[in-house]
Amino acid sequence: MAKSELVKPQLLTRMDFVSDQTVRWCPGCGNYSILAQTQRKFPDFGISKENFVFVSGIGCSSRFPYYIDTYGFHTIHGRAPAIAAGVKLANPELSVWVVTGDGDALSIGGNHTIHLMRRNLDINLLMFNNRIYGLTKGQYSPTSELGKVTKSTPMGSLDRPFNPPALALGADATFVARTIDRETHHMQNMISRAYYHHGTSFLEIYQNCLIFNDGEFRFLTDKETRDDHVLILEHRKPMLFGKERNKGIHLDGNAPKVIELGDEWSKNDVLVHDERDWIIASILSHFTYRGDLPTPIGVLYAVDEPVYEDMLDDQIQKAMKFQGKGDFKKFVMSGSVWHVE
Amino acid sequence: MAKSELVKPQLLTRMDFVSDQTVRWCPGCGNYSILAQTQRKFPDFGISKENFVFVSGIGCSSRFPYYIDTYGFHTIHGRAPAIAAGVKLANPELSVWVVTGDGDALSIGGNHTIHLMRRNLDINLLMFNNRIYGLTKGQYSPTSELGKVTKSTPMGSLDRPFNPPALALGADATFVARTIDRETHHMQNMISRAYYHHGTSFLEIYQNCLIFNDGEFRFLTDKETRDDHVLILEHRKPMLFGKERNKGIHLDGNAPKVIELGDEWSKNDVLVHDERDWIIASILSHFTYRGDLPTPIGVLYAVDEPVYEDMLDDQIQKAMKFQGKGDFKKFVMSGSVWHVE
Amino acid sequence: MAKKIKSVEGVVIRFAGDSGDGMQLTGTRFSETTAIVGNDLSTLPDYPAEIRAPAGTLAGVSAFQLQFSARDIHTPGDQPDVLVAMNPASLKVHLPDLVPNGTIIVNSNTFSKKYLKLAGYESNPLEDESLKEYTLYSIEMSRLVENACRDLNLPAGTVGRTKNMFALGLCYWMYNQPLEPTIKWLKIKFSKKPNLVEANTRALHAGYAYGETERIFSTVYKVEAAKLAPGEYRNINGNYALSLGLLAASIKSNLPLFYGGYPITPASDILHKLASFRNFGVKTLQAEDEIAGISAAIGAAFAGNLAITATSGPGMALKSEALGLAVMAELPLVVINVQRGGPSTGLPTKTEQSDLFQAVMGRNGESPIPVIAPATPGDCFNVAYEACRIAIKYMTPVIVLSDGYLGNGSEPWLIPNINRLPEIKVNFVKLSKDTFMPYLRDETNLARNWAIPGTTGLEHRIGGLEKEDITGDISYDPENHQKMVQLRAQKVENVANEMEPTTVFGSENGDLLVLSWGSSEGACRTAVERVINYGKSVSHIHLRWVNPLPRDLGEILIRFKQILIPEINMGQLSKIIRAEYLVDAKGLNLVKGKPFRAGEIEKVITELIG
Amino acid sequence: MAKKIKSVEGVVIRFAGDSGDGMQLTGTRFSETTAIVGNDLSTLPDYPAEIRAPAGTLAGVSAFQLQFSARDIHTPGDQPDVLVAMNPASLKVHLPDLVPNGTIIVNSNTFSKKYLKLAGYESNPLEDESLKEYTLYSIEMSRLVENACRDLNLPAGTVGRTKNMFALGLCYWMYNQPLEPTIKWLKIKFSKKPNLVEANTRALHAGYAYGETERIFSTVYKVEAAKLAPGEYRNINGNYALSLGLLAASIKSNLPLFYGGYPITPASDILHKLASFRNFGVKTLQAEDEIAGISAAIGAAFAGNLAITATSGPGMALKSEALGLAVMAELPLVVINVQRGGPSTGLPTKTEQSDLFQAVMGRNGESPIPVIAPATPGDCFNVAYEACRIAIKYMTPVIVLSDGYLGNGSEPWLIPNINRLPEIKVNFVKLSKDTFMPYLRDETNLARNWAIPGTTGLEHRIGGLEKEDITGDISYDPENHQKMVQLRAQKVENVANEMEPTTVFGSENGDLLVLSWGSSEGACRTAVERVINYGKSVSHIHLRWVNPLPRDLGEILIRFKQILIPEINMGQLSKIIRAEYLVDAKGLNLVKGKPFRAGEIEKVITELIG
Ligand SMILES: Cc1ncc(C[n+]2csc(CCOP(=O)(O)OP(=O)(O)O)c2C)c(N)n1
Ligand SMILES: Cc1ncc(C[n+]2csc(CCOP(=O)(O)OP(=O)(O)O)c2C)c(N)n1
Ligand code: SF4
Ligand code: SF4
Ligand SMILES: [Mg+2]
Ligand SMILES: [Mg+2]
Repeated sequence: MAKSELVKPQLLTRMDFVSDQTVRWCPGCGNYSILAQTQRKFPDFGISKENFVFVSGIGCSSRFPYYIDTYGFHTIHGRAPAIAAGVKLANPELSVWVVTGDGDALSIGGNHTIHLMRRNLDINLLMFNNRIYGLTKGQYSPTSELGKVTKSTPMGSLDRPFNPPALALGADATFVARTIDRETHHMQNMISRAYYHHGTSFLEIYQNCLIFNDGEFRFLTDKETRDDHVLILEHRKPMLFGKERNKGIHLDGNAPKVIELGDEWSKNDVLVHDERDWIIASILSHFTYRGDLPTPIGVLYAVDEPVYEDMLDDQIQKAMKFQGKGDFKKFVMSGSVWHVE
Repeated sequence: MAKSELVKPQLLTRMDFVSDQTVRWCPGCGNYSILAQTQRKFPDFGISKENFVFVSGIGCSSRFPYYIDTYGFHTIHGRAPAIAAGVKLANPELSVWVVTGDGDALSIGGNHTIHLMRRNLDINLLMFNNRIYGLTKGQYSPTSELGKVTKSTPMGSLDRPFNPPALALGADATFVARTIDRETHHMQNMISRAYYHHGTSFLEIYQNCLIFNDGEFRFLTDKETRDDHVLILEHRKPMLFGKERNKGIHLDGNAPKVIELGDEWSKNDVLVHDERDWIIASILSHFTYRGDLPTPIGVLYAVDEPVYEDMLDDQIQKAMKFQGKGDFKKFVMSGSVWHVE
Repeated sequence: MAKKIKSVEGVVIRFAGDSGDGMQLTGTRFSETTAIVGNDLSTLPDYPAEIRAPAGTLAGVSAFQLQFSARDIHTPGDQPDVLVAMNPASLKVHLPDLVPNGTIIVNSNTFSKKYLKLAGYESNPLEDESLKEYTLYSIEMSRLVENACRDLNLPAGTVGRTKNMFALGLCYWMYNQPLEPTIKWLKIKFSKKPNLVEANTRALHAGYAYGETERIFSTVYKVEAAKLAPGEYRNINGNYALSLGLLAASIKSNLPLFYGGYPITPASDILHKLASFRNFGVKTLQAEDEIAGISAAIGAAFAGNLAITATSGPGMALKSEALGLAVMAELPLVVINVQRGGPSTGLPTKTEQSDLFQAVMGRNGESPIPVIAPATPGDCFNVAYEACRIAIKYMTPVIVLSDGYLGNGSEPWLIPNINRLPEIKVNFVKLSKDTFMPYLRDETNLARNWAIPGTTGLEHRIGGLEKEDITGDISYDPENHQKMVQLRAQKVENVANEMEPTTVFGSENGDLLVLSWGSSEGACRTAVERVINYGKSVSHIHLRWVNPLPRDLGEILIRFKQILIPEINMGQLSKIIRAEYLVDAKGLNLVKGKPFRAGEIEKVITELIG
Repeated sequence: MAKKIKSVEGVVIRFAGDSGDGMQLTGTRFSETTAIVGNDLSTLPDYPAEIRAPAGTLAGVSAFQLQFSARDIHTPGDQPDVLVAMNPASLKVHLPDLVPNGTIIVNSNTFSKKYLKLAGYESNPLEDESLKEYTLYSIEMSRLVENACRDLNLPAGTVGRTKNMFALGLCYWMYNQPLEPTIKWLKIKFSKKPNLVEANTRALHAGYAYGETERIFSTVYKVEAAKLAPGEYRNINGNYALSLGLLAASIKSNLPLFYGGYPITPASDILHKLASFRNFGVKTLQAEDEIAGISAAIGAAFAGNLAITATSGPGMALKSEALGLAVMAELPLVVINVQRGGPSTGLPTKTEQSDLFQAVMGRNGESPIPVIAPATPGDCFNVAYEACRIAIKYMTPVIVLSDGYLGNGSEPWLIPNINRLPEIKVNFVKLSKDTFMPYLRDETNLARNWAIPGTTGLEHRIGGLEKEDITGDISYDPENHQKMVQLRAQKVENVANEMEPTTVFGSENGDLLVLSWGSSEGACRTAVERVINYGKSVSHIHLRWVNPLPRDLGEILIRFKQILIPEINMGQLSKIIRAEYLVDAKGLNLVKGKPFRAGEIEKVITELIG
C-alpha cells in the first residue's frame, strides 16, 4: 500500500496524497471536491505525509480516509472525535484530522463532538454537511430543515435542526468556520486556517448529496443566486455581499438585518467582522436557517485558549520535576513495606 | 406503595408528594431543598398526582424520583432525556420531569440533552449542578472549573468546563433558567415557570455537595457575599444587583461589564433583560465562569417554538383525515394482491 | 416463429448489473409478476455497501436472484439457471455461480474496451471461446432501447436507463409472463412523468418483441402456478412483513405503537414503513442514536404503549445497557435485530446469523431475554406479532433475530385474517382497595403488574437497581437478590409454555437430525427433502424460539444418531445446544455473507451419513 | 492485670457501623498493622450504594471484614469471630453472621431509644437476654473518647468521630498488635491538622488502655506471623495492584500508558491511581462516557501507546460496539471489567461474577477476545501485566474480569522484582523495501503488523469493514470473509500456547473436581483443602484464562467422576465447559452480592460425594 519512494515534505504534491484505492462516491458527489482541495492544500503545510492522521466515523463522508494517502482510521459511527482524541494524546506530534458527516458528528456523535470542542485538543474536524444521511440512503439528519420529507419522515420531519456553528459556540469551540464544496479556493483557505489554529477547529462544509438531497445548497452555489446569498466573512472587514457588494449586515440593537448601501445607509452602518468576538459569531451563527439573511462562510470565530494535550504534557513535566521521574522499584517499595525472611 | 385515599388535585398539599421511601442523601445535601421546593410547588399546578412522571438517570440527584410520590423511573446513566421523551410521546397528557446531575446530563447524557432541547418536547429538565460526581465519590464533572483537583485529577482537571446555559442556547433550547438550592422562593418560581413553558424547559440548579465539593457556590449563598454576586433576572427589568442594588450590567459594544450607579452611570445605562432575546441570553450565559461579573439567576431565555409531540399529533390527525383512519384489512388487501383458490 | 412452450417446474434467474442499472427494481418487478401469476417464489437481493460505486467496477455490481416455481419452494435457489448480465463486471462476478450449461443474457453494448478492462477481462468473453459451454444471448440492448425511444426526444441518459426494462421484457417473453402488472406499476411510479412511463413501457415491449421476433430463442418456458393454500396473497419482503406484524399487534392489543430507532442497514426499512402508518396512530421517533431509540421505547413502554425498536448488529451492541434496564424494570419491549455480517461494521449489506450469542448472552449480569427468529420473509409477520404478544404477556423485552436475507428477500405471503390472530390481552392495573405492589407477579407466568402513569392512585417508582420482591422497593438484601435473579430467569423459562410440541419433519428418529434456526430454515428443509427423496433417514427440526428452548427438544435430540446444525456463524446455536443437552451436535458453519445453498447442506448430510 | 496471652491460628473480625463511622478506614488500618506484623490476611469491605444513607438506618450500615492468620489463607473468612458494632443497626445487620459463641464489642452509647427504633429493635439487645450466647463487651466508647479529648477544645462532632480509633485501639490490645503504624499513619494523614492527630491518637490509646486496665477481658490473643515466601511485602487491594501491573507493563514494553475511561463503581479507583502516576508519563483521560473512553484508548493504540480502559458491567455493555472495532482493527487494548451485581444498575457496590458471558460472547458478529481473570487482590498485578503482554503480542483486545471483591479487598503482596517479569517485546514495523501490508501476519501466532502513524512510508488505512487478508483493503469477497473470521478465531485460540500445563491441586483424578475462575479461587481452595483433610478424593483446578481454555483441560476433566463449578452467577462458566467438553458439570450458583464462603462450597462438595 505504501510507496517506498519517499519525498521530502517540501516537495510533496497533490498526487502524493492520492491513495491507491478507487474512490467510491456517486459520480458528481460534493465529496470529490472536498477530497481534491484537501489533497491540493496539504503539500503547502510542509510536513511529511506520515505525520497526518485521518480519523472518520461511518457515512459516505467517512470513507474519506481511504482516498488520501496518509495514515487513516475509518472507525465506527459517531466515535471519530473520541478516537482522534486518543490518537492526539498518544502522539501530540501528529496532525490529526476528523472527517465526519452531519449525522455522524451531530446525531450519534453529538456528545463526542461537543466534548472535543470544550477540551480543545488540537484536532481539525471537517464536517461534511449534506443535511441528509447519505450512506443509509436518505433519512433526514439533525441539520435537515424542519418539515423535511425523507424516507423516515414521509410527512415531514418534526425536529428543529441543529445549527452547527451555534452548537459549536455553545460548546465553547475555539475555532468555528464554514465553507462550501463548490468554493474550491475558499475551502482551501479554510482548511489552511483550521490547520494553523492551535486547538479544536470545527469546519462545516456544505456538501451536495446529489442522490438523496440534491440542490440543498443550490442557492449558495448557482451563479445567479450565489452572490446574494453568500456572505464571505473576513476579519476586521465590513460584512458586505451581493453581486455589487452593495448589501451589508446591520445590527439593529441585537437584531441583524440586511441593508442596501445608498442614500439611507453607508458603509459605516455595516457590521465589521471580528473573529474573536463570541457575540458576533453567535449572531452570525443564527443566520443559518433564516431566509432573510445571507449564509456566512469563512471563519466565524477563532480564539486561543488552553489546549488539552499541552496542559497534560505540562502536568507530566511538572510531576517528573517535583516527584522525580517515575522509578518503579522505588515507588512500590515506599510506604508501609515489610520484609519476610 | 400508593395511597388508596385519593385527594382532589386542587386540595393537594406538600405532604401528598412525599413518598414512603426514606431519603438517603447526606445530611445537609443541597438536594433536600430542591426536593422540598418541588413538593411545595407541585400542589399549585392543580393537576392530580398520577399525571406527573419523574424520570432520572444515575447519580445522587437521580435518586430524586424515589422521594416524590408521583410516577417515577430511576433509569440508567445519562439516558433520562431519551426515556422521558418516550414517556411524553406515548402519553402527551403527562407532565414529564427529568431530574439529572451535571455528569448525568452533560457528560454521558450530553447528546440526549441537546437533542431533547432541539426537538423541544414539552419536558422539564432539572439539572442539579454540583460541579462534581457525587455518587461515584468525587471525580470532576464537565462543569467543574478548569484545574479542579479531584480524585481523578490529582494535579487538576484539563477540560474547559461546559457552560450549561450557553450549551443549551447553542442547542436552540426554548427555555433556559437557573436557580440555587438555597434560594427557596426563587426556585419555586423557576419550577413554576418551567412547568408553564410549553416546550423543553432547561433549569439549572446550583446545588451544594457538602461531601465532595463543599462551598462551590458559597459566594452565591453566604449572606455577606451573595448580593454582590447574584444577578436576579426579571423580564423587562434593568439588570441591577448589589446590596444597595446600585450595581448594574452595562454593554460596552458587545462586552458586558459591571457599572456602579452614581455620577458616571445612571439606570439608563443598565441593560434591560429581555427573556426573548437570544443574544442577551447568550451574553448572560457567558457570565458563568467569570470573576468580574455576577452570576445571573432567573429565566435567561424563553420563547415559543413548535413542540415535537404537537406536530406528531398533527401528522396523525392529518393522516387519518386524508388517508382515512387505518383499517388493517383494507390496507393489506390494497395493491398487488392475488387470489389463490 | 411460433412459440414452442416447454413446461418447467421452476427457474432461478439472477439479474446483475451496475449499481445504477436498476437491477433491484428489475428483480422486484419480475417477482411481483410471477407472484401474481401464482408461482411460489423466493428472492435474494445482493447489493454493494456503497451507494453508487464507480460505474463498471466489480465493486459496483448489484444483483437480484429469484426462484419461481410451481412447487412450494423454500429458497431463492442454489445456482441461477439464467444470468442476465448488464455489463462485463456483472458477468465476471456472477458467472461462477451459473449452473453448467446455463443461459447467459448480456447487453453487448457495454462490452467496450473500457468496461472490459474495468472488469479485469483481458479479452472479450463474448468473442473468445470462454463462454462456449453456456447458451449465450448477446443483445445490443442499449442500441435497441435507443431505437425504440428515438422520437421521444429524451436525454440519452434517460433512455439508456430503460435498458433494464428491455431485459425484463425479454425475460417475461422467455417465461411466458404478462407485461400488464409492470406497465401498471410504471404508470403509478412515474405518474408525474408521462415521458418516463412511455420510454420504459417501450423498452419493456421492445424486449418482449425481441424475444418474439428474433429467431435466436428456440423455446419459451412455462412455470405452472404453484399449489398454494387458498386465500389472498401478496408478495412481501421480511422488513415489510415484520412492520405489518407489529402493526397488527398494536391493533389487536389496542395499544398505540411507538417506535424509537436509528437508521442502519438492513433494518432502516422498518422505520420507513412504520413512519408511513401515521393513519394507524403509529408514532415513530428517529432518535439521535440507537441508545436513545431503545431508551425512548422503554419510556413509552413505561407509559403504556406497544414499544418497539429495530436495528442491526452494531446498533444492538449499543442497546445492550438499556436492554438490561428493560429486564430489570420488567417492561414489555420488542427489539428487532436484522442481522448483517460482522464483527464491527463488517459487511453491512450482507447477511449473517452471528448475533445469536449477543442476543442470548450479551449483557452484564444475569439478564435473560426471550429470543425468537423468523424463518422466511413472510414469517416475519408472525414472529413480530408473537414477539409483541409474549412481551406484553410476560412483561419482558423480547428480541427478534431477523437478518439481511429475510429483511430484503421476498416471497408470496398469504394475507392473514387479523380476526383470527391470537388475542393479545393487556391488563393495566386499576386502582383497588389493596395496596398496589408493582412487583407482585402473576402466579402462573410470573409477569409483574403493568401500572401506567396517569392511573389514579398507583403512583410508584421503578428503576435499574435491584428491586425487592413484590414491593419493588430498592433492595440490597442478599437473599432477595438471589430470589429475583431466579424469578427473572424462571419467567423467561416459562415462555416455553407457549410453544407447540416440536414438529419433526421426517421420521421421529433416525441417522441424522438437521436442526436450524432463523433464515436457514428454507435451505435446510430443501436439503432434507432431497436426501429423504434419496431414501436417507434424515429429519429436520426448525427452532422458532432460540431462548428458551422448547421443553421437548432434549428428548427428541437423543433419538438421532447425529445432529447437524447449519448456521451462518461459527456455531452459536451449536454451543447452546451442546451445553444444554450434552449432545455432540456438529456445526455446518459458513460465514460468507450469503444464505446457505441447499446443496451445501445436502453435501454435508451425505458425508455425515456416508 | 497481667496479660494472659493465648496463641490462635487466625481470627476473623468484622467492623460494622454507620456509613459515617469510618469503618472502612478502621478495617484498613487493622489490616495494615497485622500485615506489617507478618500475618497473612484477606479483607472484604462492604458498603452501601448511598454516599451517606440516613444515620442509624439499616441501609446506612458499612462494614469491613478481615481474616488475619499465621497460615497462608485464601479468603476473608466465612464468619466473623469478633463483631465490632458501633450502633444498633450494624448489630442488627451483622449479628446473624457471627460464629456461635462469638465475641461482640459494641459502643453502648449509641443504643438510645431513637437508634434502637431506627434499627428495628423492640427492646435493647444489650439489656434483654437476646445476646446471652455470645461474649458481649458493651463499652461507652463515645463517652470515653469525650473524656480522653476533653482538654483539646475540639467540637463535639470531631471528637465523636474518633470513636472508631477507640475501637481499633481496643482490638489492637486484644490481638496484641502494635499501635505505632497507625499513629504514624495518622500523623501523615492529618499533617495539616495536628489537633486531629492528637484526638485520634488519644482515642486509640484510650481503647488500648481500656483493654489493659478494665478487668473484663480475661485473655489476649496472639496470631503468629505467617510463613510467607521471603521478600518485601506490602498490603494491597486489587484495584491498586491492577494499576501497578499496567504501569509495570508500560515500563517493560517501553510504551507510554494511555488510559481512557469513565468513573464507575467499583472500577473508579483504577482511574484515580493511574492519574496519580503522571511522573511515569502516564496519560489519563476522564472521558465523557464509557464509549469515548474505549474509543480514545483505541485511538491511542492505533498511535502506538499501551492503551487501557476500565469499567464495570453497565459500562462494559456500552463498550461492546467499540470492542468489535478493536477486534476488526486488530489493535492491542486491555479492557478491565471490575464486575458488580447485575443486571442493569443492579447492586453497584456488591460483587458478582456474572459478566463472563458478556466478555466472551457479548458482541455482534464473530468477535473473539481473550479473557483473563485474577484470583486474588495481589494477582490483579500479574493478570494486568499478562493481559498487556498478550494484547501486544497478539494484536488483540484482552478483557480482564476482576470484581468488586477483588478490587476493594486486600492482602499482603510480595512485591515483584520488575526485572524478573517476562519480557514484552514491541515490534513496530519499520520501512523496508517490501511493500507494507498491514494485515500480514506473524506466521506462528497470527498477529498482524503494528505500524504506527509517524512512521515514514507506512501510510495505510484500517477500519471496521471486513478487510482483505494481508493487504487490509476493504473486501466484500465471500471467501475472504470466511477466511478472516477463521483467522481471527485462530489467533485467539493461539493464546492457549502461552499457558503453562494446568495444575491440579490434589490428586490427578478422583471423585470430584472443583473448577473455579476469578475471585472464587480462595473459597474453592479452602473448601477443597478442608475436604482433602477429611480424606476425600477431591481436587481443584483454577482457570486463569477463561477464553481460550487451556488445551489440556478436556483430558483432565474426564478423569474425575464429578465436576463442580462454583460461580457468583447462574452458571456461566458451567455452560461454556459443558458446551466445550460435553461433561456434565454441576454449578454452585449463589448470587447474593457476596463472595463465596468456603463453608458453602464445602457443604456442596460433601453432599455430592456423599
Ligand atoms: C452504530 C451504527 N448505527 C447506525 C449506522 C448506520 N449508519 C451508517 S452512516 C449513517 C448516517 C450517515 O449520515 P452522515 O453522517 O450525514 O454521512 P453521509 O453519508 O451523509 O456522508 C448511519 C445512520 C452504523 N453504521 N452504525
Ligand atoms: C453507564 C454508567 N457509567 C457510569 C456510572 C457511574 N456513575 C454513576 S453516577 C455518576 C456520575 C454522577 O454525577 P452527577 O450526574 O453529577 O450526579 P451527582 O451524583 O453529582 O448528583 C457516574 C459516573 C453508571 N452508573 N453507569
Ligand atoms: S449518496 Fe450522496 S453523499 Fe453519498 S456518495 Fe452519493 S452523492 Fe455523495
Ligand atoms: S455526596 Fe454530595 S451530592 Fe451526593 S448526597 Fe452527599 S452531599 Fe449530596
Ligand atoms: Mg450527511
Ligand atoms: Mg454532580
